Amino acid sequence: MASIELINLTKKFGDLTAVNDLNLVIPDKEFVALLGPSGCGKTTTMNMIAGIEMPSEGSILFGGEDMRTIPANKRDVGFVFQNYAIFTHMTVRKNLEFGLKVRGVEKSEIKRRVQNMADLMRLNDRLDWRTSKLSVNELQKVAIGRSAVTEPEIFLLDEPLSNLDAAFRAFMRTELKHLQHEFQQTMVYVTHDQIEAMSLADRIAVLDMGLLQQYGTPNEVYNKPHNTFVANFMGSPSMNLLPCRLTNGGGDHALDFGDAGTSMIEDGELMRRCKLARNADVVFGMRPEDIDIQPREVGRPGIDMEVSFVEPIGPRTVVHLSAGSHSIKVAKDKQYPIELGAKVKAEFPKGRCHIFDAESGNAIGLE
Amino acid sequence: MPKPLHSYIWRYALILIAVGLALLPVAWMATMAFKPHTEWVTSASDLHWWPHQETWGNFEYIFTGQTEAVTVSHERTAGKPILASLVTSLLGTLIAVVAGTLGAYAVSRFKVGGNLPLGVLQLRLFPPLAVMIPVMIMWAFLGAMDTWWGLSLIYGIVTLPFAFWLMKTFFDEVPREIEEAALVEGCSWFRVFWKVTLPMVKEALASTALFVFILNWSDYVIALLLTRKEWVTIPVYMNSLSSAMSGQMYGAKAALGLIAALPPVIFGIAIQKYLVRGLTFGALKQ
Amino acid sequence: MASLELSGINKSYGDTVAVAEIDLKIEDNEFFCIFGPPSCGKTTILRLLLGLVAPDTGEVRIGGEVVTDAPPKERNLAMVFQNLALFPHMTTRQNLAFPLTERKMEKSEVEARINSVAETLHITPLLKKLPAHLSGGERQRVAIGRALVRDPGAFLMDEPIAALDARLREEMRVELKRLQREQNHTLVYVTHDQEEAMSVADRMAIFEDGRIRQIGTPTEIYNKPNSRYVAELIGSPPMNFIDGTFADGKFTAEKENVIVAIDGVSASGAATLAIRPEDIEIRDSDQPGIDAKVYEVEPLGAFTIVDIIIGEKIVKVQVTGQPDFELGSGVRLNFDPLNCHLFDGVSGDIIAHAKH
Amino acid sequence: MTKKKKPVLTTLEREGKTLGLYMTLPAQLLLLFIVAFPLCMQLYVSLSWWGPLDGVKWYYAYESLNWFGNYGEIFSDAKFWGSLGRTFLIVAVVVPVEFLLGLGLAMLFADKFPGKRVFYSIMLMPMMIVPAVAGYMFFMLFQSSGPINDILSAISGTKVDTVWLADPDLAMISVMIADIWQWTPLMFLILLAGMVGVPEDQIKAATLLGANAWHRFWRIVLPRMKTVMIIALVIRSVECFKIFDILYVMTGGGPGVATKSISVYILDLTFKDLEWSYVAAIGLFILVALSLIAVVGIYYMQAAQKKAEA
Amino acid sequence: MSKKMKSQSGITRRQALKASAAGAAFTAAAGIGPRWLKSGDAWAADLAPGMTGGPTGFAGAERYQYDDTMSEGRAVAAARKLKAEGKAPETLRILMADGAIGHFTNPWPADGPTLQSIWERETGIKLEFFSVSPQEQFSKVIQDVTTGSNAYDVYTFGYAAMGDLSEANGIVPLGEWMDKHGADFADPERGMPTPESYNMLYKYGGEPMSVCYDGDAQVWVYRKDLTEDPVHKAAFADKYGWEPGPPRTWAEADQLAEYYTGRGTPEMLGNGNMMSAFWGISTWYNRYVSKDNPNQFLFDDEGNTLINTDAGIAATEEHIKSLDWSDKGGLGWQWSEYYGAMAAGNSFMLGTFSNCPKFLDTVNADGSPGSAVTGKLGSFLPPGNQFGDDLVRRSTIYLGNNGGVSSQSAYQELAYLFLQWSGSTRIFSLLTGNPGGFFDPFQLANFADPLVNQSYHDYHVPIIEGTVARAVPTLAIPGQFAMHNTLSENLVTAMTGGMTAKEAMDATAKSWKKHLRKKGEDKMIGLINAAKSGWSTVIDKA
Repeated sequence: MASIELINLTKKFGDLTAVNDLNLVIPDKEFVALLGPSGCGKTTTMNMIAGIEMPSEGSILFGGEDMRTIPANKRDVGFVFQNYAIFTHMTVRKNLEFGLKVRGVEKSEIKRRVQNMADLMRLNDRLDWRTSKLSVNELQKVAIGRSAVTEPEIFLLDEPLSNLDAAFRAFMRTELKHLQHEFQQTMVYVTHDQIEAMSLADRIAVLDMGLLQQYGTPNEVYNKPHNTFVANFMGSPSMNLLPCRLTNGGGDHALDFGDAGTSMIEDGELMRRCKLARNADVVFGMRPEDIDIQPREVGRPGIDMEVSFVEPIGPRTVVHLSAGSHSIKVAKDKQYPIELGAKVKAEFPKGRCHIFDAESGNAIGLE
Repeated sequence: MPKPLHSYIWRYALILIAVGLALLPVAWMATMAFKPHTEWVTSASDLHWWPHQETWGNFEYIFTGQTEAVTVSHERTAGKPILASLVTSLLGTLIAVVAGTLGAYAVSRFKVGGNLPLGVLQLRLFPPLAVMIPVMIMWAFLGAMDTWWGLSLIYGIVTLPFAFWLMKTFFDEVPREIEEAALVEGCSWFRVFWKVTLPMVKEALASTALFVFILNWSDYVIALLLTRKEWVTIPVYMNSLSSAMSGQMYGAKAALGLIAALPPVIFGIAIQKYLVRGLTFGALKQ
Repeated sequence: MASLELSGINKSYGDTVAVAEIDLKIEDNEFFCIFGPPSCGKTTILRLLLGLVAPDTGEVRIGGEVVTDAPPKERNLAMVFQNLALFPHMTTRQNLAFPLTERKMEKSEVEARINSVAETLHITPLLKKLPAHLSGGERQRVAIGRALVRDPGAFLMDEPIAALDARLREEMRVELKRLQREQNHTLVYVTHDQEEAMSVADRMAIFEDGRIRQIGTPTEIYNKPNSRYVAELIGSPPMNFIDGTFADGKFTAEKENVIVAIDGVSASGAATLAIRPEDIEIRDSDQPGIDAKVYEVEPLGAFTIVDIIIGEKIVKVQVTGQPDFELGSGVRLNFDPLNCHLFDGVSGDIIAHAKH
Repeated sequence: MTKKKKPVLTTLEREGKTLGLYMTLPAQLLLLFIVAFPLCMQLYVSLSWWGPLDGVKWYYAYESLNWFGNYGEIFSDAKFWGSLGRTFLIVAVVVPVEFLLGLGLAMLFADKFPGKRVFYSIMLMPMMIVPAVAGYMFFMLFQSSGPINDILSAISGTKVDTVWLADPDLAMISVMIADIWQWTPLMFLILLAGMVGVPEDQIKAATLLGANAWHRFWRIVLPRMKTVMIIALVIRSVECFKIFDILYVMTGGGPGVATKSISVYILDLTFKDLEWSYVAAIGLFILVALSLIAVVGIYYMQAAQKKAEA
Repeated sequence: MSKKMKSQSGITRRQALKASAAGAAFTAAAGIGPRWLKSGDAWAADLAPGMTGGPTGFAGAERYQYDDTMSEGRAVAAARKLKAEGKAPETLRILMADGAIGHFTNPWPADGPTLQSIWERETGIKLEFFSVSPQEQFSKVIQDVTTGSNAYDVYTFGYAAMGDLSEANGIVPLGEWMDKHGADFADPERGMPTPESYNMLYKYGGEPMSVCYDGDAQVWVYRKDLTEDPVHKAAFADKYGWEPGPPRTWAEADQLAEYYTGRGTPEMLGNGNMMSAFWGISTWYNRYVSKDNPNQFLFDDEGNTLINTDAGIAATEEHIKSLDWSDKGGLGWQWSEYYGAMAAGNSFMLGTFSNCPKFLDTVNADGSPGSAVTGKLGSFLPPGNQFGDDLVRRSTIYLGNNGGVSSQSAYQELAYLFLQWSGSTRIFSLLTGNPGGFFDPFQLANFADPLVNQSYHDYHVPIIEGTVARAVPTLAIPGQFAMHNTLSENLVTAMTGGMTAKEAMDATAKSWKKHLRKKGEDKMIGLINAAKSGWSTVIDKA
């Protein structure tokens, strides 16, 4: 059993609080991603799980057992560093053997395991090379193999794919996910790239300034962001967030976008949530791929805007619309024929709008 | 990974011993510098670790040649040797740093100078005494013997390797793009060196100068060979302080030793972080 | 503004070839992008244009005039380096003033220009600060300001926004594009991020080991890659390739039991079928199509990538929205011949483009 | 087409090369000034019996030409080989001891602890003392009624008044102690830099793979410090071979020839025996020997480097 | 066997030396003319009738005054003439051993003028003294010669260095000026007793090259009180069969040394002789030269070394053996520390420069004893060896101080005149008596002078005379400095167990042969044999 529980975990460096009262349960055999911008405390959290850093407050349990007194080298945890931390003065074989040798594993067992790992990682003909001659991709494989060979119950990865070239990164994402399913290890994966988090993780913990913003499955975090930070951080291009005021012209609520005019609300779910809003200043959120570009007709819920920029990015085209001080992005698939300056109406998607309290940034009316 | 408590105690004990041993000789000289003439040599039984009556007599002696304790006739006071040490060290440093910096930049940036780097390093390999005869003859021939410029020139040459290699490592760390950015704006190479690269390594230049100054200030053998009377430096003068008549003038020499030891220690600690790079000719950076 | 032209250019350092047989003409006011993996000669091109490095053979023309051996000053080009190369010991104002003072421009003119550039790039409050006290984005804007301030013939930029974080990169590339369009400068932009290249470039050149593999507009290159190398490079998630043979109008790959008929193609022999993940259609297991199993599912919010195994080959399929597939379940794939490209199995050159 | 031709340079690059040559001029001149002319003079003088007391200028040395008489004499000069042997003895004892003490201290200072900066500065201080002054310090310490005997008496309880500097063996030991005191900090400084230079991540990786403190040191830190150790030993040995200041001030090479190093021997030949031509010969002999060792050393280091990369 | 020097209660070795030299304040202010130089000829009135110059202001001053017919008078007159002709410098620069400058700057007798003031008032030419320690004296002169820095007009150096400096053209011949100005150095009544001793101390290669300032014959002093002590008398007599007293042979001297080692409170050492590097050579020479009748030379007439014969090896073994009865720490001492040990009562006997009693057997101004041995000293002629009923007693003249004129000086004649004035018998007698410096009497006039007797004590002066008559020169050929260094280094190495006596002597001999070869063998042999004439031939009766 290798579930990981973080209870009121806090870490202070002088007066900087890197991790602030983090409570998280990583169930056994699950692949959890710690996602957030640089400096949000994700690596510090991982270091504390690994035992490299000591928590200022709170505790860490592995399968219910408190890890406070157990040093890093006794926690039986696999760890892959962003820059691989390969022992450059040793050959590939010696790197793979290191973990087993220091634990005093018996010679023949070491030979067997290393051979299996070399086959799995297709590193057989590289075993006796000096690591300084390996390519970046091969270094990555040795780094993972070196930890995997000790067959730890828990595997921690610190942005392992960020230095790889695009093609190999996509391949490795699939392989990593598949390895995790096969070996059924509890995996914690630190990254700042929301695409990697979405594609790999069973659950994503979004962190910012040391605080847990949201913890849920990729789709939950993507579809039901708890606040403007998560909304903005997930998705590429990011969600459009338009600050506006709730006005209840004639009983029903309407969204007043100031210099971009006001727009009625037809969507029942959105209306329900707007009623729960405590104060009038809100932030209205729409995903770029959910927005429809329609000709300007009166009565349709949306904002009259003008095309300010077009970005063709192969499989998709990102159309930039602007009105007054507001500007939004709309993602269309394939080549979307539209001229610069065209006057259009951005139509609000049914049932896929988000509303946040302007002051606290928290979502309004989520179950 | 917090260490168990007992290893802290062990660590502190050993460090305190090491620090004690490092300070003992300096402490003994410092206390001796303030001991009056009578306490210089005491019988072995009651050694005066601390001067019973502190006195500035020793300092007074080396600067004026007179003090109530010792009246041995003495040719000159310590004032001139201190001036000699200062002048020759500073000038030597100037020569080494200027020649070293220019050479280092040329080699680092333009890959010219062929044998210069190795040639300069080889200079450091030989015991000064092995090459001193011809230099002594040449210095006599040029009338440079016992002159401030003669000694400064040799100091400049002997510490050139340090200045050269130290500055080369600093220049290697300056990103090429910054210089190319200036070139693109039409700067001539020298203006790039003068207005862009040099200001960026100002602090390193100062540290190199201090490092070279310490080396010149600490020299004994070259000054012993190339000076006679006028421009004798502190170490040479200090060694001549003991005379047959007065025997070892412990107090006076200790006072002078203290004065000689202060500048290098102060400067040394100031440039602590460049010491490794300096002493290994840039082979190793902290 | 000026057009830039490199004709018959070769440059090598000792026996390592930096760039070879370069013939490139960048039109006036064009946002031209140079794209390729790290160390494929991109930066050498810029240094050749700037005059920091001389070509072994060939000529460099700016605005039609030969400048092959002219010093950088006479070429009136401005460069923004990858590490921005701001003068660390000078304030922002001094950094901006440097190009002007070097040209002996008199005081009042220098002040005027600095203030106008600071205005357009919103860096007026930063004029007194040293580079070390600026954020990544601010430093980047000051570097651009330094290039803008003397109104050069053309701009050269070497991966200027590579060091910024994702969000800021997306905004900065749009701002760069807008700035180029408003000031209508000729801009040569080097990057190894293919999304960035496609979003900003009017035209782009794909480089491999010092040679140009293809020149064209982003959509041209995306839709009609002239070789397997270019196809692999452009597009995220990357294009799928299936090796097999092509004979009398039909492509067959036994292991993956893929058979696709492409009419109007007469080639025969080893060939590689290539199809973009978004062009593959997944059908239920009872429908006609290539028999396959679901290997992995990567939900990405706006769309989902489904990794499908046919034979031992993994094919990535992009599906909009957030469908869920049961791992290992059987499906059928449909390769629409109109969406398939065909490359020569050996040379990797294009045989036939998809006709959609 | 790919014959090895000179790279084509822009005018800018050519200007750079010429400026570069001018900038190396001062350093080249200084090098020439100290190396070229004096070495020729030294060779010329070393082939004769010329001495300062012959009443003629050095360029008349040809009057007493004896070709390789001086060099022949070196091989039969017991005092020369005696002092050379003594110098190597000092290097052979002092450098390893300084190395071990330095390594021990470096291990003590490896991780952070309160007060580290202060102790670190104090530990560096001995190296910065003017060597002649350090020599005088230990001259005072080793007096028969001096503090060292006082400490030893306190420790041993019995009255210790050994005469350190007048006894041949004890004089040698006291000179070594002085040198060790002054130069152990150099070893400490370099080895600590080497130890700290080991990438942080590799140590963490080793820990997470289960390595305890000993494993970490023995398998990660120590192997990576090999080059640093070689640098420290080479630099210290070269400098130690030139030992003069401390030794000359403490014992002047005495008692008798007990602590006479090669440098002191050359100085006595220069000032006491005034045999300048013989000194010139010895000087050249040492230059050639050291250069050979250096060339072999550098060749070996490069070979090791290539082997490491292959 | 390192018998420790017990520091006696209270006063240290340093204080003892200072106390003994209390009478002579070594003034520090060398180099600037004394402030009390009287203007005009006020002092002239005090001169005896007919005298033109000399000291005034104390009883008996007239003995040292002179007129134009005397050596000093002629020198002063000539100096004044040169000054009038503008051929004299503002200041005459003199390099002198640090322990001798006091002769010129220390007023003696107390109420008399200093010699420097006498010269300056009579000639109007200032004197500037540059001090140097005896070990570095020769190197300093040579450096000035070889580097041509022309820092001094007058050099002082050991008489043995005349050869080196003449060959190096560092000093100029003085014969011509001596005749022109009539110096009284070789005057048989007042100056040098025999032409041989004159040649030895003033000439090189037949040409007078310097003026002798210092006799430096090694004279023995001993603790007379201890030999007259009845307890010691009896104990010594029944052990050795003869009454303790001045030893006649080296064997007797060693017996005394052996007996007195460890006696007395605090325990003293029998052999107080100088054994250290540079200074210890004279002690070895003293043992060696009396190993044959009439003399044990250093080289035979064909230039073969004799020091490594059985006689030389025996002398060296005895020299090493004598270390058992001396202070082991002494190997690092200079001459003043040996004096200090004797003054503190830690040594039984000491064979050193003849000025020893001048510093040790003194009385403070307030009548208290100057040192622990005041009034307890006696001296004796050099011990020797018996050959049948001949007793060969030999001492050596080692180091010493001669004045020479620098060949680079622009005022050579004037520099010579200063040497003639200060080296002539009258002024030199006043000079050598002066406890401010360590120059020793050697001229006949000095021995007869009452003031000299007062400083040197009447029991010591006749012994000095006898010793000078029995003294022999040490190596005085070009290259002597290097040859002496080799001898000194090998002796100390042998004494500290680094070599046996035979190995030490063989090594020294080999090195000396090499030096001869380098300098030209036959020329050197000629010089060595010529110098043999200067060796004493006095034979005493057993």
